[in-house]
Amino acid sequence: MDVDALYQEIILDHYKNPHGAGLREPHEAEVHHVNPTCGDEITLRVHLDGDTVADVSYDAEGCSISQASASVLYDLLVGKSVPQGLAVLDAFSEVMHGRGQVEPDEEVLEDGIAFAGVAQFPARVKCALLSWMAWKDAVSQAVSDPKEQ
Amino acid sequence: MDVDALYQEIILDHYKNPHGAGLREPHEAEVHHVNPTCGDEITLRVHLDGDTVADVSYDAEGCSISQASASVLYDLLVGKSVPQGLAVLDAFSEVMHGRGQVEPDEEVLEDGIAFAGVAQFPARVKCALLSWMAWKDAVSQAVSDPKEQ
Amino acid sequence: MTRTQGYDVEAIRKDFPVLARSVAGGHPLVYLDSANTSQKPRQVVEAIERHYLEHNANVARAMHQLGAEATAAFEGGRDKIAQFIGAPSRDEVIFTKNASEALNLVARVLGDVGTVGPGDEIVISQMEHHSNIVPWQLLAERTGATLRWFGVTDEGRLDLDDLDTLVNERTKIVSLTWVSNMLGTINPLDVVIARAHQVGALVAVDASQAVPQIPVDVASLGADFVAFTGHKMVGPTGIGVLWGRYDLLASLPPFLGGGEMIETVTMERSTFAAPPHRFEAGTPPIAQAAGLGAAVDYLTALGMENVAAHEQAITAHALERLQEIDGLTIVGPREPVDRGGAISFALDGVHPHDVAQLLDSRGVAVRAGHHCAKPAHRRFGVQSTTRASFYLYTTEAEIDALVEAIRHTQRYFKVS
Amino acid sequence: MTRTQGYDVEAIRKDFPVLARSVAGGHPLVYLDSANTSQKPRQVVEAIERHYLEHNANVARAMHQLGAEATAAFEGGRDKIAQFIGAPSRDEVIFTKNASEALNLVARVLGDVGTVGPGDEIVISQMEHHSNIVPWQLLAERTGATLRWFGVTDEGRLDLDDLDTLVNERTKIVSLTWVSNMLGTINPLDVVIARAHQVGALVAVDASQAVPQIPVDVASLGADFVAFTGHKMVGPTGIGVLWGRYDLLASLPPFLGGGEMIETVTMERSTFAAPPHRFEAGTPPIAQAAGLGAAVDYLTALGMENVAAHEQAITAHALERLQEIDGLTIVGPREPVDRGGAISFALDGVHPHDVAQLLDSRGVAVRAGHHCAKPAHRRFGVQSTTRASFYLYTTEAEIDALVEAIRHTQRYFKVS
Ligand SMILES: Cc1ncc(COP(=O)(O)O)c(C=O)c1O
Ligand SMILES: Cc1ncc(COP(=O)(O)O)c(C=O)c1O
Repeated sequence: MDVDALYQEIILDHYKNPHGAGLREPHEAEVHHVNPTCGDEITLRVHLDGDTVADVSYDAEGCSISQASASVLYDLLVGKSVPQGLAVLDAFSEVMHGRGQVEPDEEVLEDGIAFAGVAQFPARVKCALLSWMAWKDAVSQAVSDPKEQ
Repeated sequence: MDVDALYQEIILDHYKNPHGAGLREPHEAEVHHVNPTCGDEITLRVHLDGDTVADVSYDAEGCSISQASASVLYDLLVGKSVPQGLAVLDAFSEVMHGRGQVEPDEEVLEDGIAFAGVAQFPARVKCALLSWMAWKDAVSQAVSDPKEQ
Repeated sequence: MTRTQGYDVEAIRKDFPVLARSVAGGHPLVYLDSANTSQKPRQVVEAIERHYLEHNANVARAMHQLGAEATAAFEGGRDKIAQFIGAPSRDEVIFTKNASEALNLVARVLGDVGTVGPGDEIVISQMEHHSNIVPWQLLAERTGATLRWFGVTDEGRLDLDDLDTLVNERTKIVSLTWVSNMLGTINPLDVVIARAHQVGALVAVDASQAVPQIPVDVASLGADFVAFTGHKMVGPTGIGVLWGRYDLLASLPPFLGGGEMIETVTMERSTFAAPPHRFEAGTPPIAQAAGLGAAVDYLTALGMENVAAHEQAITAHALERLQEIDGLTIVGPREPVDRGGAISFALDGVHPHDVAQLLDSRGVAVRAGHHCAKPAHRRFGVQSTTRASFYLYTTEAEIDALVEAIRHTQRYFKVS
Repeated sequence: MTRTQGYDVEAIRKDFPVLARSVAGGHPLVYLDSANTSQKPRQVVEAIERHYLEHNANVARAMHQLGAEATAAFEGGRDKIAQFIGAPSRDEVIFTKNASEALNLVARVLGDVGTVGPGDEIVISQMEHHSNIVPWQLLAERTGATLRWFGVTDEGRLDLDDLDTLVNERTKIVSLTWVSNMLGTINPLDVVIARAHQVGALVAVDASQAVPQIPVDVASLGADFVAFTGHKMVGPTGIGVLWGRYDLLASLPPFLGGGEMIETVTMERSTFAAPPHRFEAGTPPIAQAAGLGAAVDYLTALGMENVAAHEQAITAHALERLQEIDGLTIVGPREPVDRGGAISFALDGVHPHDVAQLLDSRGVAVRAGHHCAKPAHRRFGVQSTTRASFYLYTTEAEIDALVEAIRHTQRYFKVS
């Protein structure tokens, strides 16, 4: 396994300049997720406007893969409807669990296709999925309890 | 290891016709010992007359080795003084733990020399020692608390 | 004699080098103590050896290549076990050190979470292995709950006559063996599980003797917990399994605290990982999981239906042959119906210890004692028995050697 | 460079076949993750293999020849451990599944016996492994006792300034690591043990990183309990050790209930065997004890003084070389004084995960993360570190390869 497949230029760019980083108001749900193996953490907020993901804001500490993944998530999900966002999450997860056998769809995943290489490194898949699992959790909280802070 | 070394004629005789079996009065101490591995059990009473072992009575359930050993114990210890009895116990234990390398003294152990063969069967040493450990326990109770019971 | 189609016991025996051994006195080994622990095929031992010499590392937390290989071997063992027992999810498979720890884990965490208290009842049976008695006694003692139990019939079957009164609305936990390690009985778990769930009780099954012998599907069994142990199913020592329903496991607190089972730790407090890791504190039995995975592969290749049929055939032969011996009394079912491959017996005039010793002098390895089932022995008025137990490599010739050695024992002790 | 007289690391490496492996990309393996788990010499793996293929049986309860052989192997492992750690009696050596179970065992039984309650205090430290934190948190939670802890100095040493107030007449238990698996610090246990005993507290020592590295004599140490683990001392996974003072062990109730740990069992109640068996429920790690015995033989043949001296020399070399790297900060003592062979560090601009990944791409296996010591990381304001750890087979050339791979990482991530 070639480490260059993991550390694509796109990933390193997102790592150095993460999009959408920082915690912002307003938000309907906030979650805190941890990767227990390595300690990577993310606090992630979701703000919905009706059915639309109006904002995703986050404070993440972790490796290049987990940081870049949160940045790409921000790019991909903000502005989409919740069902659209969940479809993107499914597509991303499928590639991540594909052990390098699943061809990513650039139409859907845009910069996220750079993570195809991560799928060949099973130990890093959890890094790439950390922010996505947090987003899924936050969205389901926001949807089920829209008034709650 | 030859099983005939274990099942000496003397042992089988004591097994078939155990000496001193049954629980009798009077006694100053009664103990119950178990071999947890196989479940062999003995209830053993000691009656002291001053410093003399006036009686050892017992109810034992177990294999030929443990039963015969109690019978031989009865023969050897009744009538002896407590210190003499403890010396016999030491001699018997030494042979039992000798892995067949310790020559038993017939003057001291009489029929007990037949147990020399048991020492070659580590799993059976506990059988042979069950009644002896019970006796030691009972005597120490009787000596430390002579008025009780 | 019944033979399973295509089941070649002589070929199977070649996988178990120890079976070709001779023991003291030059007698070939006749190993009839498989309910105590099974022998291991070369394939299992080689999997362990290969793991240690080529792929050894710690799991999960190591992110180098060796760590990835070790994690794949360990988690691969979990996948194989999950599939072997029909677990709906791999995350329901918890590795413990043995079946005893698995049962204690259940008893401890149910105690910690307040499942039982004064007035509540825990139901077991008189034929349980000590490992499925003592944890519940200790739990009852700690919580003030009452321990009750199923009796055993004269034939050695679970006495279900008072099922509906014994398992009642006060019952919170029922823990029962699937196959008795002493009597050989296979219990009708379905009726007990149905009744227990009717009254809202949780059901734990001690499958230590079942998983090695019969096809097991935990999903259709319907119990809440199932415990078993690696070393009885051609796997290594040092590993056992607790299967539990996921939603139930997810609702329970941890048993042991430490590495691997946490989510986050501060000095003040900790949060815990999801099952199965929540219940696996510290470095797990890594090489043992790799070995157990190889054991599952071995059993699967033979086919558990074939293993069960062979066990059945050998047990039938043994029951028949043993009952030809005057003065021999089988304790437990005498018919090969709902019966596993362990036969305990008494021999008039010879203590079980002495029987086992004489058999050993002829190369025949059996167990003598209470087989960690003292209450079941007491039920039949015996302090101990001799037990012969069979497995996938046992031959009819070995049964015949057992019978011949018992007759020799009778002559030696002059009781026939 | 310092070299221990007659200690031939190249010859030693030949006993560890995995060290001759190459990993992905064809790089020779440079295994610097021994604090996580050690590699195993051929001698240990062969002892396990031989046990399974020639002597496998269950122990204690089996009275046939194979059973006697297995029992000799298992109890022989206990004898060897007892001698290796200077235990006054072999009956003080309890086999557990790992160090975590050993520490939890102590916490659980002290809880069951009422050693601590509301108002009582348990003292640990901020540099403990999670396995020596969580069991005490859970105990405090169950009993209402208060958990307190030693801090850590900026240098990474145990902060003993408030020893006399921290360990006071309310303190019932002190549990402390001997060698930190993250910082590498070797703690001055003697002063803590003296103070703890002065106030009547019990002392447990987590010797998981000590027993593999330095000569240990529990009798002169003077603690009440000592826990360690097989897989870090060239032994197998699936086995750990709890040593305890005999009179103390004899006064404690069992932890797990089941086979092997009983004296007698009725349905109503049970009585329990004497230590160590009281604390070993179920089939023990038999093959693992045989393997651990071989591990002890291996270490003894090398001489623990030599192992310690080698560790010391390698660590000194590594501390020196690593500090040559700009942007690398060692977390923990920087001088090879009272220091074990684990070095955790931060590299400016590169996350530890990414460091480990890059090193792995060069064949260098290290650990990245919190090393099951989150509070110690928090103490130093880092969420995770990269850790290189050494053992008896580590060479200076491997340290140099580590340094080169770190420089490569810096170039790759353009931070130098
Ligand atoms: C200091 C320390 N304590 C405890 C442990 C736990 O050991 P185990 O995982 O074998 O239970 C470890 C190793 O992981 C350790 O380094
Ligand atoms: C029915 C039954 N339950 C539980 C056990 C305990 O298994 P282990 O000793 O592996 O914990 C055994 C075997 O000894 C058994 O036969």
